[in-house]
Amino acid sequence: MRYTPHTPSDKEQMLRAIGLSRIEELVEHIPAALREKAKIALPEGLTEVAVKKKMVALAGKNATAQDWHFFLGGGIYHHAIPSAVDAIISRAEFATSYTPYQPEVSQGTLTAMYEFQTLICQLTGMEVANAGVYDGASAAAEAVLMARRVQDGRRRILVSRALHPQYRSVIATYLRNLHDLEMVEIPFTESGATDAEFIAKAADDRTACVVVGYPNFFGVIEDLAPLRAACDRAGALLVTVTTEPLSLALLKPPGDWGVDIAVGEGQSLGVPMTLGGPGFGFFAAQKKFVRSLPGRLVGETVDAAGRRGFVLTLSTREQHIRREKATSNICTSQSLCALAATVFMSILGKQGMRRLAEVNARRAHAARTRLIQEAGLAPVFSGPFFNEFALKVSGWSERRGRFFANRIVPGAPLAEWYPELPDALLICVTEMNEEEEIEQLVRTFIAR
Amino acid sequence: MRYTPHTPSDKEQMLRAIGLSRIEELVEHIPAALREKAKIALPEGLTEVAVKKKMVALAGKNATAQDWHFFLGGGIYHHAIPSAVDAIISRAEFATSYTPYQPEVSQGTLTAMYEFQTLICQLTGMEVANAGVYDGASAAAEAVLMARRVQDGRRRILVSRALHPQYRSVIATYLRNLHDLEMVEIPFTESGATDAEFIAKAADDRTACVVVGYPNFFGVIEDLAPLRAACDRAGALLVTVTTEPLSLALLKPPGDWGVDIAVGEGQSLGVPMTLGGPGFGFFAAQKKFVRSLPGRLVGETVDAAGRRGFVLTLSTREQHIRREKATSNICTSQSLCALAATVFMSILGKQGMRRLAEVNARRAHAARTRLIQEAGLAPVFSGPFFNEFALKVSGWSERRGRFFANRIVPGAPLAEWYPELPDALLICVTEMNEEEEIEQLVRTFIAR
Amino acid sequence: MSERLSRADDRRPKLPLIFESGSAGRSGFFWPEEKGSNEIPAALCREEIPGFPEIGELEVLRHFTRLSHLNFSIESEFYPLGSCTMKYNPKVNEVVARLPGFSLVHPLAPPELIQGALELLLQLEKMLAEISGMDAVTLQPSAGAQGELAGLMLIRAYLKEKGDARRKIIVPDTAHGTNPASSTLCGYDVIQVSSNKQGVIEPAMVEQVMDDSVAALMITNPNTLGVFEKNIQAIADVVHRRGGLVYLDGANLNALMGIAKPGDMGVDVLHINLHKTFSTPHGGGGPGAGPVGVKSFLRDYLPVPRIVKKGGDFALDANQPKTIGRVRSFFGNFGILVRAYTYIISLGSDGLEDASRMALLNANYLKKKLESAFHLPSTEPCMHECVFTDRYQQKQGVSTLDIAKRLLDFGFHPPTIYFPLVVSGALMIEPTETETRETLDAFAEAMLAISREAIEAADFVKAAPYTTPVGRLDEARAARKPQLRWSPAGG
Amino acid sequence: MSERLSRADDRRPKLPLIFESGSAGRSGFFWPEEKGSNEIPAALCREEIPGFPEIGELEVLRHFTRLSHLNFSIESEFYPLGSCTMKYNPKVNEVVARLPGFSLVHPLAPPELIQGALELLLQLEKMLAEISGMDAVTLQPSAGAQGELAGLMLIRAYLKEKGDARRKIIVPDTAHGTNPASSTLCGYDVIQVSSNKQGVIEPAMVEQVMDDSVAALMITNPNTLGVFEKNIQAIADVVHRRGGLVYLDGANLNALMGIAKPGDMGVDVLHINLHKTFSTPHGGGGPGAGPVGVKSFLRDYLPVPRIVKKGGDFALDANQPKTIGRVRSFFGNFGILVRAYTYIISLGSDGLEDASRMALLNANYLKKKLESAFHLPSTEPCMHECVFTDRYQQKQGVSTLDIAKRLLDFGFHPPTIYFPLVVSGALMIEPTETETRETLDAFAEAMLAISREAIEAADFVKAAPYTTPVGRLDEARAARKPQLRWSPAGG
Ligand SMILES: Cc1ncc(COP(=O)(O)O)c(C=O)c1O
Ligand SMILES: Cc1ncc(COP(=O)(O)O)c(C=O)c1O
Repeated sequence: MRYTPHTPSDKEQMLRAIGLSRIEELVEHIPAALREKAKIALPEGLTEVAVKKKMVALAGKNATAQDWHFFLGGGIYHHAIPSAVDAIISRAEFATSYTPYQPEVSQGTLTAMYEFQTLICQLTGMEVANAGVYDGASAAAEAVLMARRVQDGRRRILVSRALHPQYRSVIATYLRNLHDLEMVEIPFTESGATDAEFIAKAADDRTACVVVGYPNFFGVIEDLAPLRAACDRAGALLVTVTTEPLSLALLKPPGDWGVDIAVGEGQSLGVPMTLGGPGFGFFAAQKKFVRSLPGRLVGETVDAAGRRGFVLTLSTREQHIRREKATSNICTSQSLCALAATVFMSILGKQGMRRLAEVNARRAHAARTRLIQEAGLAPVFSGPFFNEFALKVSGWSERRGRFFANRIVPGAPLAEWYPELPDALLICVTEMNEEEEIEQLVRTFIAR
Repeated sequence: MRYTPHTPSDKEQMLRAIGLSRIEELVEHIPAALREKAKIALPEGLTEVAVKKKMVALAGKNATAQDWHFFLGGGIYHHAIPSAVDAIISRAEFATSYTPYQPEVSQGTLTAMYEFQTLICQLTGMEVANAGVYDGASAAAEAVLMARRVQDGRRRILVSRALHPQYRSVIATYLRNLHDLEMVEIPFTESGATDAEFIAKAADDRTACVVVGYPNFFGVIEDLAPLRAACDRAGALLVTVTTEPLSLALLKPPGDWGVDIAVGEGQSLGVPMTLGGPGFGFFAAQKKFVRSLPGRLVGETVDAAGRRGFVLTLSTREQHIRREKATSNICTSQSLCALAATVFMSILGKQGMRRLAEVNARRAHAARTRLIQEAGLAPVFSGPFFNEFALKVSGWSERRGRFFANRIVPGAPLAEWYPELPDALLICVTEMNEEEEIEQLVRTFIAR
Repeated sequence: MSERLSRADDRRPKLPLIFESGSAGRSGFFWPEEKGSNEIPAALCREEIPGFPEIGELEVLRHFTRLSHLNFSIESEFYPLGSCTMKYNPKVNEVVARLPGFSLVHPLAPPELIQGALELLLQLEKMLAEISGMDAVTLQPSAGAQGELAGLMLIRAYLKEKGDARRKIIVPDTAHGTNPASSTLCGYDVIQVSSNKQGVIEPAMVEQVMDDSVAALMITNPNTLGVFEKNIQAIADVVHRRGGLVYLDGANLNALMGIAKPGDMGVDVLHINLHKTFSTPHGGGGPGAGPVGVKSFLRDYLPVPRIVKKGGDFALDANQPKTIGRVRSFFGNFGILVRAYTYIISLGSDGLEDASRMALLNANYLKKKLESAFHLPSTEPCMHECVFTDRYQQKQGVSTLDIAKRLLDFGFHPPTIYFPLVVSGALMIEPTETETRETLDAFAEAMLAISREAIEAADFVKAAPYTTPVGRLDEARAARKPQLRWSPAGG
Repeated sequence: MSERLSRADDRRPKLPLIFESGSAGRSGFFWPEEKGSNEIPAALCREEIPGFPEIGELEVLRHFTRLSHLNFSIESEFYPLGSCTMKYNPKVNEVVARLPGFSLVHPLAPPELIQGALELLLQLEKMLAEISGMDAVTLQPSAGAQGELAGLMLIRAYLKEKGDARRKIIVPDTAHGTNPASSTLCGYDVIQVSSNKQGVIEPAMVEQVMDDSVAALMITNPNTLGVFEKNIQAIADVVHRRGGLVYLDGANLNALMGIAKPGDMGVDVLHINLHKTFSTPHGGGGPGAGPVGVKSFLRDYLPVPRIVKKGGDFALDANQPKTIGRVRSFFGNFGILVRAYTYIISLGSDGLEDASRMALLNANYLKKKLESAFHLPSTEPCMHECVFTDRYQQKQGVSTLDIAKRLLDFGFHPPTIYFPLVVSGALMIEPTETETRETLDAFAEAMLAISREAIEAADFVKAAPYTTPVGRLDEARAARKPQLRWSPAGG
């Protein structure tokens, strides 16, 4: 393919206008030594037909949720997405516009971002939210960095071991080079919850914040009351990280627990799994922190005629103005995915979000009960959960073959991240896992 | 699913406004006897997820051009369609608007229709074209009816036996009830072309028109000169029907042959095969017949400010004005498919259309030669062809199994429509049939 | 963004036609030259197509995207076009119809390779029969009008078979133009029967014109005034007694689902517009689909091939001696049939019954809101649509056309205007069931505002619209010297 | 159709927010109630979400369709936003990215079930390495800025390993804001080096600030004036001689494909913005992707997991002792990577080389057309973009902002304005290679018309735009008392 519209005569006329005769003259000011080595050793271009064929073949080598029974969560969730969502985000006016630097011709994007910020505030129960960041992991890291900003002098970060392991490693990566910061891991109890007593002891006046998953990586819903209390005593901020925001349509939202910064991954709200990206990170906080927020913020204002309009605002926080003093380096974010979530939440609305969350919880609870009672699997944790849970599955490496033969992926082994949990499988059940699938899952576990 | 937005309180308020208390009161004026039997015995509604799953399963039971090697033409062709085409026709502004009765808010559709009419004129070499009709078959029937209108008194229609058999039967169906019309079949010669001598004899002053395929159903390109001459002598109109309009980017267009009415099926110009529909019929003619044309016509005009605009015009031909005296009964047509063709022809343009036609012709000719020379198949006809041709394949019913096992459908047996051609297979080769496919086709024929 | 009013301060370029832009030799399509040659004699070949577009892919997309911004559509505006049932066209239908298993299927593939398609078609026939109360259905017709033609052909073939060739079709004066047009196309003479002051057909009137030269009566129910023909059974009896058949124009089936089945009204043949009642998109004028349903005595006359189930397999049966033959190629507008099928299983019996009831609720609600300011020609209870006239506004010289054009400035698509013909200055409003109470309220307010404007500023209304890409266009000029194609000459 | 200027004759309703329409209890989602119950303690649960939308599917579609009409976008307008490379985003990429085999794949599925995805990722790493002249690539970073951060972390880890912890990064004054911001985020102090009058960095200047406390120099090439840093190799030598590394901001790679490889310029680390050079859509602000390429000596420090080929199979290797760790979850923005991969195989080596050359041709052509009326701060030859200023127009008090706003009335998106910061009143124009000569001509005419308007009617220009849905918005007010969310109170 070629997407360059230049005909030979176009080129010739344009060159003549510039005062040149050959295209190569455009690059002759570049050192010859560089130009000589610049040829690209890749195959020639293909027709669109050949491209599609090649890509269909590649795609065909992946197991999809359409042909397989996935009981996989762990930060990425397979949920119902109304076709209307893709219809909207496919519209060129949204998909092929840039970050809305010219508000007069970007009210579509800006209005949607303002609606997004509002929806995130409502979902999390927080006072302010930005227009989104890269993903849940970087959102968690940004939250820690923000805690450091607003809590200056405090150099200690307590992070729950029950927080998504990839998020913990991203936080660690972000902190590693900020020599002055120390990251302390909080253990979890046999309920699968973060150890509140440990926090009570460890949190002190050097502690900037405490970071926990809500629900956490094991699917367990943390009781945030004792954590909030411990943070209050220590003057530390409480940060929650949610990887399954659908749960917040059912669970007491972070804001109601008095959380200071509530962040998470938004993929589960209308974005296909897509091997884990793109999704988007959401970032909400208490109003008093607004000027320390990372990322973009859209605010309401008016034009000379008094018409309501929306603009990017408080940008003095941002890199393009503040440069090295910015609250974050983020520029291009994940707008279109945030738009997908905005459309998704708008369609489901108050009742639909609640219903979908209820269906997830009930179906997951019923499945766990069956796996324990009928397949005799032992629970790993005792804490309350939303739509995922860990069960003991011994000899997974021998058994997995049988499951895959039935096109079932029953869960994700926790051992990779938790050597202390060698036989644990993290199992997720959503509304997309039908009766029969769960039946099959149970039967396959029984048949050993 | 439900697409009705009414909440219980909406219903209540609305009923109150109307002065009713129950929905059923809205229908109480309808005879009870009818209402009692009105319940619909169908399953309950499904979620969008369940619907998609069910439809994916149904779709999975069909052999597609993606997984199979089709060498099928016969009126429906598998061609490259730039993704941009679907991107445009998916836009709600085009897909969910009605026939443009209010031109001030339909200039998008009307302008595109005007461009479509122009493209059809250019492609066929004719002077005027309408905005499209249902399909190639009804276009052929409408052409015959139009010939009858402009040739009144003449009651005889000569139709080539080499015209698409389904089109012939549709013409027959349309004519059957117009008692005064007689349809005479013109035989074809061993070249696969329509018998010009027969026409020379049969065409007389009772003959309204002569209808031939161009190219015809056997893929053969008719030499229209003798037909034109015969028609001139008899004062009959010459009507061509094209099922593969891509060929007109390479072949001498009907207009250049002096054809009076040129119609055909447009599917091959940017519309997926979709089991044969929807596509669209195109309908072009000489200018002098413009007021006898069936279907919609878009014309250029201006508004009070002198701005160019487009409107449906000459509608006194149409049913909504003329009622029983209309030139046709057509109302809803196939606009969106005509739009697809407009986008398709715009993207390919002058060079692309020519290139694609050339590729089809060359590939088909090369394939035919190999099948004859390497697989030893005998040609059925000797006439020139574009991208499909008939070859002798004996014992098809025994052999088909082997082909299907290799996911090859080598062609369509002609016997169903032509008992006189018991062993003939109509084979179509387009740009979508790659080197390897043709290789496989040849090998499978050899392996007997 | 859309091109709107051109004003001094508005310097956005006028939209050129695709023929008016581009550069010689440009194309958006890339395909390597094919080796070899073709053996087509030069005498049969042409040069490159003169005047054809020479533009790139991005330019094409921009052109048509900008054009799209000049349209009103269901997804951006309320579109209460009477008799057209502009309901929401569900997105999931579009996704499903694009599955390769439906879109990349060839009609000449042997039946064993298209079992899924045949299963869908046979099931859809059954579903439509159940909803309409008929015994058998053909899915071949491309739209309602072709369905009418096919239906009349069935009647003709049946009567002929009985050796009772008849020459006439009775068509009410309220009928859609396609009814008489289809009758003529089928070789029949049309006799018009007038509706009464309420727009309803009375058995007595039919009695007068019904004789044994009449093949059938074509009736629309609810009729084009949105009124249920309550005498339909009595009327059917009249027709049947004289050996005629009853054809129902099913364009308004959206008013009847789960409320009354045409099959129970004495109807022998009907067509259904899937692009109305069954939510397939109108596409700016199609494609749609016009399946025809019949009572069992007409089954043998249906177009071929018929889809049949043999054991577990689906097959095609073209061997129907009495068939009228084909009315179109292949299987009809399959892609549209897939959408309608998807819609029906999505809603299910409960959803379909709800849809018709909400369609009635919306129409009656709007009727109530508007009757204070607009004249109602019929006081009969309305079904899914209601018809008003411009009688009151005419006092100020403001016509239905003016009202329609002014509505555009309020961001609403106008109702169907000047139809049915029996109502002078008709404004035919069909809100459909997928609209909200708030939208209906806003539309009613607009209509009332216009009726006030008609009194306070008639001339202002008569010069509308003001906010559209172009103003009222000179249709007379367009028809006088038709300019039907672009040509380099210009114009 | 779009909502534009509100005028007396324009009665189209203002667009409400999704929170301002709807009806209590309405939803566009349907799912039967699930039997059973959940065992979550009531104390951990909430009520339905207060204030959440209650609207139906059609209303939602109408709302966002109308919103879409308020945007400029590549597919409806020319969008010459400097440094952003707003080239055509091919439709085929969108189709491919939506294949179930890519979109319905779970990142925690075992490697044997995602071989196609891993193959694509490994191949894309190789392709990007070849195009940029680097030895190894990571695809994890979500965008350019995260790529910068990752790249600096690699440098830091490498130096640390060598026991040579350094504290500073040299950043030119022409650099994009993300460069200094990323440096700080990585724990470095930023020292700014100024470009010369031509906007170019001179080795001598780097010499002055380069010492063994400097970890690296971040340089953009072509720089943000669209000028090729011809001394880059000499500069790299200076940095290397003092034990520092060279980081290249690859945002402008679209100027270099097949022309010069950063890997040959002495660059040790770079990032690439796939949403610029590799045509993935900007989406109104992402998602994008910012892969990082390195020379072999930095390979061991790349984020984990690495994709490796073992025999015929693709596998994940997280066992990299020297790795900086993860910079984000899972595999990065896979859906974007699929689009970029599709773009690269579509164009191929020949197409990519052509793309960069045509990007240069378009930029130089525009530069030529505009230099008579607009001030050029740098006379160096330009690459893929050129920077002008408002110096001439300032004489009439017309600023870059005014010119930008007035361009909107001509139907063009403005260039990037007031960046780079070193150029006062910068107008940074990047046409990209996918635009036609005719479009460039029309844009140039608009710019020249505005420069004439600036002389003849400065105030008129300063009050622009006139044709947009809203006029200039009060940004000060927005920042003074931030209203960042809708609330029932209203606001
Ligand atoms: C009452 C009535 N009958 C028949 C038709 C014709 O149907 P179609 O447009 O599908 O051919 C219509 C369409 O507007 C109609 O409203
Ligand atoms: C020169 C330059 N560097 C870095 C960036 C940041 O890249 P991203 O927006 O992908 O984070 C940009 C984006 O505008 C840029 O233009």
